[in-house]
Amino acid sequence: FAPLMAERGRDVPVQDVFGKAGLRGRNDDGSWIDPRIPPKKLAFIDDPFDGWGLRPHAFEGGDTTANKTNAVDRVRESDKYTGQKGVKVILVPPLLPEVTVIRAQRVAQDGTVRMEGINGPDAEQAMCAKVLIVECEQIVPSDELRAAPELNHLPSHQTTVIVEQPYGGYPSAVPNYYDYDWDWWVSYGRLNRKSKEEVRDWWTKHVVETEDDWDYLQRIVGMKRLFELRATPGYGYRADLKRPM
Amino acid sequence: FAPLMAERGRDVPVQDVFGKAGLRGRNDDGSWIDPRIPPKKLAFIDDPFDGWGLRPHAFEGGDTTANKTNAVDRVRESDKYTGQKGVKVILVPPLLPEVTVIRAQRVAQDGTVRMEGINGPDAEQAMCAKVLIVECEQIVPSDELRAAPELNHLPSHQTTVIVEQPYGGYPSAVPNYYDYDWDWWVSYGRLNRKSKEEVRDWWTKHVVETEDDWDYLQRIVGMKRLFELRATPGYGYRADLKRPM
Amino acid sequence: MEQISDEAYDAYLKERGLTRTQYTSMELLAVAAAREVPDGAFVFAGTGLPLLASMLAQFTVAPHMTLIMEAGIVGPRVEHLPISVSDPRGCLHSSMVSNMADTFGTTAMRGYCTVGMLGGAECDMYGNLNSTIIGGYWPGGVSDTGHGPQVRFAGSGGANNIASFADKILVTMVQEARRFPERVEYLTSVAGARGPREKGESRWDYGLVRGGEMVMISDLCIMRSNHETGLLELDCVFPGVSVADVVNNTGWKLDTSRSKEFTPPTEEELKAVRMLVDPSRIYLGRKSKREAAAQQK
Amino acid sequence: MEQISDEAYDAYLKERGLTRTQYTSMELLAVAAAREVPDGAFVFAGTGLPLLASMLAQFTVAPHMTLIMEAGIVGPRVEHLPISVSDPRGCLHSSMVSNMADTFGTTAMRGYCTVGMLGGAECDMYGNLNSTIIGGYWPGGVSDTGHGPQVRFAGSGGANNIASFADKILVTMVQEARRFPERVEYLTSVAGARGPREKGESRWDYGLVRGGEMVMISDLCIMRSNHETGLLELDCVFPGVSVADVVNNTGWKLDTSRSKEFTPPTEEELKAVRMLVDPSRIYLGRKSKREAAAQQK
Repeated sequence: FAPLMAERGRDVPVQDVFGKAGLRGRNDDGSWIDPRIPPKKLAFIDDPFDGWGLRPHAFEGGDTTANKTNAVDRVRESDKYTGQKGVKVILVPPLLPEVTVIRAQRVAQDGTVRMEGINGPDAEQAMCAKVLIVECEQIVPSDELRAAPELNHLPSHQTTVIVEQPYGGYPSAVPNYYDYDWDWWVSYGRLNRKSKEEVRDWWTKHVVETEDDWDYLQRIVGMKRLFELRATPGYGYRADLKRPM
Repeated sequence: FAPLMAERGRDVPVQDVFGKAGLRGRNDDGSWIDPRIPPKKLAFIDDPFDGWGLRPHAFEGGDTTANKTNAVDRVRESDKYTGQKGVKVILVPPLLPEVTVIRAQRVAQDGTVRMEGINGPDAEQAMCAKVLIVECEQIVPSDELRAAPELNHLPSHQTTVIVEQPYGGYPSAVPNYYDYDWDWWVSYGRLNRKSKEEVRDWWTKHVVETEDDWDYLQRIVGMKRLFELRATPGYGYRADLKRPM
Repeated sequence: MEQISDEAYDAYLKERGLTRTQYTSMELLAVAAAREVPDGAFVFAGTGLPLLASMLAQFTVAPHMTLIMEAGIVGPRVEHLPISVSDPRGCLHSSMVSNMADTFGTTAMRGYCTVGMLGGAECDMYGNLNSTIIGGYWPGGVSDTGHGPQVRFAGSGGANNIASFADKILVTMVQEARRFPERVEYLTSVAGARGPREKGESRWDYGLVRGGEMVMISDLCIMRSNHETGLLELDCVFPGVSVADVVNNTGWKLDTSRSKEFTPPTEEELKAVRMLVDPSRIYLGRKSKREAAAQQK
Repeated sequence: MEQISDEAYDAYLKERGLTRTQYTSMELLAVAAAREVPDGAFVFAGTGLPLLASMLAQFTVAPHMTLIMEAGIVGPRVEHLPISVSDPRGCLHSSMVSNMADTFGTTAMRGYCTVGMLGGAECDMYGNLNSTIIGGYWPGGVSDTGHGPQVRFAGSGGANNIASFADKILVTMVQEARRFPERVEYLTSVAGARGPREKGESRWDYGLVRGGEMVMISDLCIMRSNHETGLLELDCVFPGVSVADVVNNTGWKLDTSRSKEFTPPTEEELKAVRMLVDPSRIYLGRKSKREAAAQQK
């Protein structure tokens, strides 16, 4: 829990899509109406520790944080959310997705996952899922990733399915392997401002008329372009990638 | 927060050392009695999500977790802790230590910290402190650790003081550098069952009469022993270390 | 900066049709925002103009600042301008790359989020930002009006969190009266005071323990939040803009009594933003709607 | 196992004064505990006998189990017996080494803690464990009695969490009547049913949503928790031990009506625990108090 009202998306969270659709909570028999949707969007409670832990904290001699503002005394005067004066805490239910799909550079044969570069929310999203599908550039022997287990992000048992799909992240970037295809994104952005016919033609050529990912990469993208995107050692991306607007 | 009553040390936490000593909470002027000791040991609340998220979860078709027992319906019948029937949640205040001391293999000149092998609670303990002292085997150029930032555990700004102290973890182990000194621990264990005189002599010789850490390592431990403890590549510890009882 | 020769800069200027002293709207915004970054700050920046301005600050007024991106990046030494928070260019030579949960839950909560750099589609008199929708929240199928929003934007992303955690919030926007209403239609991020304290509508009343200092850098002017009233007030107008221009493009009765002059971008600032931050002019090459409209006339 | 030659094993036996069929108390405990591990289990083990038994299980009845240690280790392939949770031997070739918070907060909470292996200083009729103190909690300076505890143990460590999260708990202890009281003096870990359900004193009443299946493996016998009453009952006695021996060393009225025979350790099991798990006999070489006392007589 966070002793700040920061995780709201909106400061008073009035919009509840699932609630409006009647998908929250339990049926009469006690089962969840939808076992993937939590009973509430969130909950407010009075902070049982009265703002303890807010940084900068009232250490004797001051705190070493960079933040300087601390209006906890003002917050303590407010009775918003719960009707009681004092610091409030917001509680958020855990996510329980049925399926998570992530991409990693390397996955071991036993399912151990190692991600390189930015991983954002990927490890957390992966662990909470019922089924985890991991796409990767390369399946490697388990010993390769088990030689330095502290560098791994997910243990073997978490992975349900491994999909080996080199260049499968194209046209996005996969750190240390290849960069995003700048030209693709620019042209795709422009495409979406064109006529319906042109958009339809594009989708026909790129998706309908390609047999599979390999056919798409081979015929539409081409090996030359794929190799132009290979990451520059020491950068993780293609340092000299041209990015014209 | 955890929807289990697991973080208690005791299932009904009746022992409150700080509380007994009168160190919790606020003075009349609103300041904390002790700014390092939280106002409560912990707090119980009624789970606003009624056990949502407990694994194995009631997905349609079942969950993929290894755990099979789920007695949430029995828990829901109980009114322990809060007087209300339902699943309870325990909230624990954050730790706010004034000083944390950790050991890492390498720290960069800018304060960036990378730990190898087991790090247990070290990163969390480090980040919450007001002052962080990092002991290390070696101070290295910042570029060395910044070349692969996803392998680092603490950003540079978190570190207050760096202490370069090779073999400073002796007689404990520092993964990939050296193993623990088995013989030292066995003899230390035996020492503590000996007479007061023998214990006093040991402390005099090892601590009082040694000038500093270097003197201790040089004269009492000896380079030969230190080199016997060097980690075996691929193991992180000394694979052929003799460990007689 | 020393490493960039006059020859290289002159060639760049010639190729792009620029001069050493004239500047575009984007360049002006970047320079004005960068100047607001205190040295030593921990700057949470989104991509686009916020990132551009933070990088410029690092090369000019705030060499000791730490750039933080919500994907988990702390303190990078960027060489090539990232175009999103997941661009691998963003983590080059950073001190740590952790994850999104730790960036807000640990780095920001712990006390290392002093400046937030944000954008928005609407900004109101109390510094509330809307980056979610215009014209009703619900899609047509379930809305009471029978139709969906006119525009749906990308949403908060990390903006709400950054606005909640930071001591000081810098916002860059293109200024038009309809984008600067008295009250935003949808409150995505509480960047400023939120509302009047005497009515119990301030950010503190709603539980935010930090912040309240907001600076709006539009393409016309700079506004600052008044610490007493919480309202955004005119701080200075940009060269070539009149106070009346600003008032006409503001949807509330703007206090202009403390308006000052703005020091135009220096040659050094322009050289840095052009040669060190965005040499490909990925963002600098963009024209504001006002510029585009002016060009068409 | 195949890789260990008869010659090597014979040499080991000779050097240590052991035989292929006879076994020590520690070896018996390790074998009996290992047999209780279901294949495919996720086993949280503390160091000492619990770790020894888990490793043996991996080499015998549960080749597909995953060993987890609270310091953050998941699924190691241990070659050298670790002597503590922070021994680097414990993480050799593991699938992941994360940290302590994630091990309980993510791995165990997520549903990957099926078997817990614990020890204790006291165990009561409902399977509650005390590994904290004997003789009063408070130190002499602040206690009501004016004196501190007789013994202060290492405390819970991860034991309370493991006991709370696991489906099945295995506990190994040396059995004496004073260590098996009706009620533990201090409740460190709720390994079993905790108390009678009809009085609202069960583990579920106190909020634990998993577990309730406890197996006590002492140096005299095996006890199991009765699913109806929650009480530990005699399951089998070890070779050379009588039911009366067990009853005399139990502080409550033990139900012995369902007592069965125990199959002694096989030669294969003994070879595995000796040659693969603890060849240096770091733990196997220890004598229980009972053995030590018997030797002195």
